Amino acid sequence: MTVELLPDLVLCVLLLVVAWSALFASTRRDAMALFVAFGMIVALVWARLGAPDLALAEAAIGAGLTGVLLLRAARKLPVSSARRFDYRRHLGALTFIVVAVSGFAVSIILPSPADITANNIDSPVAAAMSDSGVSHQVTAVLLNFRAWDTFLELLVLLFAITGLRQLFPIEKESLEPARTWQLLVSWTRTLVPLLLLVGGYLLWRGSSGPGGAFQAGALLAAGCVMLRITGMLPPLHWSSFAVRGSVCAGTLLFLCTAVLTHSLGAGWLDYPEAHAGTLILMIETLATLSIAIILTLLVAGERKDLCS
Amino acid sequence: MNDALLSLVTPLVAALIVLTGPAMTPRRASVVVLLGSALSFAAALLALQTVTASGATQTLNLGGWEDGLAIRLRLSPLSALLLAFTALIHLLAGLYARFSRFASGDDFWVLSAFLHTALAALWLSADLFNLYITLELIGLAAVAMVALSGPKAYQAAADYLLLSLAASMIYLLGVVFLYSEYHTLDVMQLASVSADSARTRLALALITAGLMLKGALWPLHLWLPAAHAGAPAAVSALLSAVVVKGPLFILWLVWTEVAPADLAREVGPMVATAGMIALVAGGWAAMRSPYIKVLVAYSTVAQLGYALMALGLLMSWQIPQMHIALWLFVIAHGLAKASLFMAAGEMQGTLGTRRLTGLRGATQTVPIAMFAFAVAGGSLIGLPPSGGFLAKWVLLEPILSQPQNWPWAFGILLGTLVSAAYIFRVVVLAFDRATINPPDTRPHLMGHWLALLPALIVWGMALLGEQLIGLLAGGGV
Amino acid sequence: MTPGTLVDILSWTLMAAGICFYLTGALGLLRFSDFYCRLHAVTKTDTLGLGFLALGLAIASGSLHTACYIFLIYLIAMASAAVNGQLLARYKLEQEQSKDDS
Amino acid sequence: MILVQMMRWTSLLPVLIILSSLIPALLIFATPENAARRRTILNLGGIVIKLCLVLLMLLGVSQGLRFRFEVDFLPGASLVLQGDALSLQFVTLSSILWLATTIYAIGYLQKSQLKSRFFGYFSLCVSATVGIALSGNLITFLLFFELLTLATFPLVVHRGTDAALKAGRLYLVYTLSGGTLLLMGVALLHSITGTSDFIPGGYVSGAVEENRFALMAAFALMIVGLGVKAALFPLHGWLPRAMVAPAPVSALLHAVAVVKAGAFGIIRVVYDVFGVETGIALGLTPVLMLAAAFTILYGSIQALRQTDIKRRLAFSTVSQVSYITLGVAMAGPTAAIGAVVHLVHQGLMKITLFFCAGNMAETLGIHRIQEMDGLGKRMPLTMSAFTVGALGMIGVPPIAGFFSKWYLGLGALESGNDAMLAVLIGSSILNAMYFMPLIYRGWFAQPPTAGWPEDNFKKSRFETHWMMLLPPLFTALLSLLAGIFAGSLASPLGWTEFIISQEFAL
Amino acid sequence: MSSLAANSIILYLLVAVALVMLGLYGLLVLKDPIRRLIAINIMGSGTFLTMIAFARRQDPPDPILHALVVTGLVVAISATAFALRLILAARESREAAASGSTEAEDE
Repeated sequence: MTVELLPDLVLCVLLLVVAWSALFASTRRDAMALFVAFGMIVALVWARLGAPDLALAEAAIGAGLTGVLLLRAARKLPVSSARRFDYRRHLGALTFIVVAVSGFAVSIILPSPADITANNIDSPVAAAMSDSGVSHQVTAVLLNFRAWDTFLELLVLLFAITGLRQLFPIEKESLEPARTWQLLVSWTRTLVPLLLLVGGYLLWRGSSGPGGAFQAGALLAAGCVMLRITGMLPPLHWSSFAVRGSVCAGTLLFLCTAVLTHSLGAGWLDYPEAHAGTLILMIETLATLSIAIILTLLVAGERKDLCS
Repeated sequence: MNDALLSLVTPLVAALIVLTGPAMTPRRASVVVLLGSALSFAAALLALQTVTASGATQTLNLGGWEDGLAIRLRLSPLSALLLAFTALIHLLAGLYARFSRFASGDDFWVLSAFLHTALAALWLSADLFNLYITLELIGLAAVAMVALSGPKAYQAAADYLLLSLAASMIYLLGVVFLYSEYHTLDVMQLASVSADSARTRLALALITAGLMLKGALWPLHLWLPAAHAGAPAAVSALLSAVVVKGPLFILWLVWTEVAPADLAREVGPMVATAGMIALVAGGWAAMRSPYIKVLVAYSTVAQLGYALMALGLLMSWQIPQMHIALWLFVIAHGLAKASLFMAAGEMQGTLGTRRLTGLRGATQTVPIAMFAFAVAGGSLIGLPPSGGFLAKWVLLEPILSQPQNWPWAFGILLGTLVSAAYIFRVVVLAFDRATINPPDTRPHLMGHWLALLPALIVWGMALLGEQLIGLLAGGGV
Repeated sequence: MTPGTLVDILSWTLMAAGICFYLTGALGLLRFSDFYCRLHAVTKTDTLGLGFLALGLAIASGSLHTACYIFLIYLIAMASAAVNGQLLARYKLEQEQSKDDS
Repeated sequence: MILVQMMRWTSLLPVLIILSSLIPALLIFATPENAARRRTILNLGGIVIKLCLVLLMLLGVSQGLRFRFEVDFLPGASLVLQGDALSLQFVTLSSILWLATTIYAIGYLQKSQLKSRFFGYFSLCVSATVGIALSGNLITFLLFFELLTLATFPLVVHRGTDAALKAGRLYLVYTLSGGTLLLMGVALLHSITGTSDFIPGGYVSGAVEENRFALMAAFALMIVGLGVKAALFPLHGWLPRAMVAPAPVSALLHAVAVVKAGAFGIIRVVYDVFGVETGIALGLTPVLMLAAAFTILYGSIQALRQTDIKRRLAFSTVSQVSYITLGVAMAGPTAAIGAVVHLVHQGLMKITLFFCAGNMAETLGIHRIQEMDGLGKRMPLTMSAFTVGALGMIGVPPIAGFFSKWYLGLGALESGNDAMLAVLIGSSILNAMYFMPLIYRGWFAQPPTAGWPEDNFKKSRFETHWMMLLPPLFTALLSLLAGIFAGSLASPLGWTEFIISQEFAL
Repeated sequence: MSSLAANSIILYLLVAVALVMLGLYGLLVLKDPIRRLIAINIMGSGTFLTMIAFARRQDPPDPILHALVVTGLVVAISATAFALRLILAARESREAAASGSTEAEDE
């Protein structure tokens, strides 16, 4: 029994230790670095728990882009002095967690561990897969059964970027121009095509296997961020229609399909059987484009991108 | 149902037009967004009319899939009324922002249209995870709007966003525990299947904690004054009038439909007591705050106490009057608070001071804004014939019918006195003729009159009190 | 000694070697005082460790298809480790030079 | 439903009476400060229209017509305006006195600023008072009761000095908490018996058996809520301090509108909501009687101790208004006549006294009683009006005050509580003790050798501005006529007998 | 990859709850906004871990929960990015306001 549980145990201990130190690290930069490591371990745990889509997404979004965000923030922040080891805080945290987890275990798990892990009802998704237009269940749920969630999802990204535009009120002298090393430029030149290739593959693969709009978008965003940082990509001026158009492309298309399916088809977001697959692919492509641009602006957007 | 979705989509289309439109100056953006709000208001009224005529709540499975799978939208008389209410508040706040000098930055229009869409999505949704995303949308839009008023509000906006994210995570955890037991996220299916088990209790506790933190309900309200006071006038009007009511709607939805009845009856008194304490604590804090907009923000916390008490009593007694009282409060408070914040913003801008002492002699320097403040304050206190009085009357009726419930009536009495205290604290200062604080700039009358408009509407609510009560009597299901 | 157990023994030994190299790398990271030594320790040993690990896994997987996958992954990992090492060292050097002359 | 009623003039009239002072109020708010002529026209026009409408209604009621207007407001409780005999008496009283006070106020505020704001709130307050008089059920009464508080507050703090603001805050604390208690009482009663119109004899008798305790609680809440405005003993604190307001404000508000609204409310609650029998059955009226009696004595004793004229008049109002509560609480027909007629007489006499006090303060700067020596020589007309008012308050015939005290005494004997007769006599003696010195100083003492503190209006033909002199004389004459022609039907006493005959169905 | 043994799902559930509680504690105790943001992200990972652990109770794992986690992830990244930029802007405006004073150490 324990041998079979060993890998999970190792991962869990690793997860908790890294999370703990990410929170209570001595300096702020250590905390950020450890949090990126935490993101990687979470991706591993999810892969272990049989969720390849999520492992991909977590690695690309959670560890990748959040890592870039944090490290760019670290560059702007002054080096904070190391905090003395505060055993009181650690003790408090330990008791808080032990009490909560044991309470949860006693009240929820112990009385009936069986029905916690019972898998009596198989999800209705399998039955409705036949006329969903795609063969991979997660993508079917995301883009067909719960398409309204994904539409609001794209809105969340749109809200975030509109919100970000408020944070550059005053014309400040921009950071000193990042002098780029030739090594970095050549490395970007090799890596970005690869990212584009993998992103495209993930997008196409989404309909039949793990992958999809969000993971592909994240990878493309990573590529754009590298280009943007090394200065090879000119600033994405918000005033140009291309940038604004692509930012709203995903939402606009989703909205049009919703309205069209209502007026012409059977009902809101009720895709016609024959074209469900192609419609989903179209929506996914434009969604990937929007996600890539928005994530790039979120991570590497400066005043000259967003406000000029 | 189509009108309701039209009322949801119109502001979104307006926002997208403003975002992608060529050479979109703030003036042109305001016209597009105001048109969007007006259209959305008309569509909401149409939806209200159809749903009350047919009498039954309409549901729509998005995408045509069967119940367990698809996200289900629901249009009940209550949600139609809330749609109309949100559109009206956005119209009023938009008009005010359009003509007043102190309203907001230029991106106000896109964000207010987005906020309107998110709220409409929340009122219509009957799926717990979908409600999580709409909560997140509202949180992001609200934070972005608080940040509109420049760098001095960033700290408050950051705290607001952090707490709102934490609250959403706690809410999501609760939803997941419910899903793990009943395998459905749809509110109506949950209503028929939910039982009183340990996991359901934990889930409901988590959901309630998350929503109370997000909706600034009493014990978890500390982030609200800084955020609402820091925001520009039109934004704080929107925040206090409508945004804070989203989590309250979900709390009501969860405790009256998803939770089993006897569990709700057990928790009811606690919620009502929290409401009563909120009434007094919020009022006491408002009385002691030296800043105008912080006073108005704390009065939001206090007035939410009324709504919380109505919800608590609805849960423990399961009678329709409490349902009517709860939603009358929400609407009356929304309109009154919108006018109060706009008037406070105008006075603060014209007299050039954030402190209360700067209001001396306001009846001479900024008469119309002060009149708007007093009239809106009158509805908050619940003076007849205002909307606040209507709601308080409907709340008092069932409480006073049995002597053993009279302590709640005492709570309401205390709440009324406390709210009278902090409203008239401002009004009395305004009548001071000895040391008048001269205005910095010439008062901009258009802004003052627009600040007065919602207050007059809330006082006119008494005329259509019967229809409102008849509409809400359907029990909201 | 059936071929199966031979493959197992071989892959396990290779993986064990890989893990040893990782351990030495980690030890180097902790023990060395200077930035450049620690950087040196980490990049060198991790790449080598990864190589052994990849080889062991490729043999254990038994199918050529996955072996090629693993080899491709190894290539990219090696390239990125080398570039990162270079960039970190160069950045550190420039920081020290700017500190000396300022 | 509303439109149908608009057709019939009998239901339109009550609304018109209220609008006749509401619309001028809004127009006056809008008139600029210097348009004095337009403001005066609006004021006087409003009064004349209102008086004609009231006259029309008086004729209608005496011929037995019913005036009723209804618009639905709350579930089970609609806003009702109706003109029955009792409400008409109060409406006529407040309209006539509003005429006198407006003329007085125009003269009084000649040189001060913010006149538009003052007269706007002034007519708003009168429309609230008329609304209280015409209200047909408890909900409408509560509505106008709260509006009266909001309309009178700006008048109390009109001067805007710190003292005025302090008095205003105190006024608000008392009246708003009173209003909330009244709201609780009305809501409690509504939950027990539902809201029906005011019916002579009350509509609560049916529910006495099972929720006896709740009815007593409702009665107590309502009486305390109304008691604040009727200045019953523990709740009277705001009245003396509100004297800091300008003279016309203290004249109309604290002699007629606010205080009388409280007393009128008590009359409505005891007679038309609970009814006399239920009042006795629940054992409530004796408690009220004791409170009223104590307030009468307390008010008179406090008045004795005051040195400032207006504060002495304020405390005398506190005790005089409790005469009305006393009469109502004694639950006999004659006592009721005494109470209701005292409502009118006290209004006429007290307003005369306030006008004269205002004249003295404005013309000669006299505020304290010692400064009144030899006033008769300098301002004979004002002093004679003051004397008529003071003697009337003491109860000297033929001035109106005597009749109400006479009926109250008779009622006390008739309903068997002789102690109340002793209280009435005691308070009359106290009245004499605190009014006689003023009259003596005015007529018989020597004017101050160093001259009066101020001496303006020297150039005007009369002793002071004619618009400040005419109203006190007019009201003094009225109180005399009300006394002399007490027997005829046209007088307040005659009309009260008509009311009480309906009330007690004799 | 058959459905994991029951008690490994329980193990992951316990760890997930521990992560949520750790994040909540961090949010309550820490004062530095960036660390509080990290705490919230840890809480988010904990919640998503519960979802995936519950999804793992059946074979193949429940796709609805996986879709929810994907949606949750994107919400988390956009909110975190906006929160981080907001915190940095707040810090800059505070420093601009208190320009010249030593960098207030708000650990």
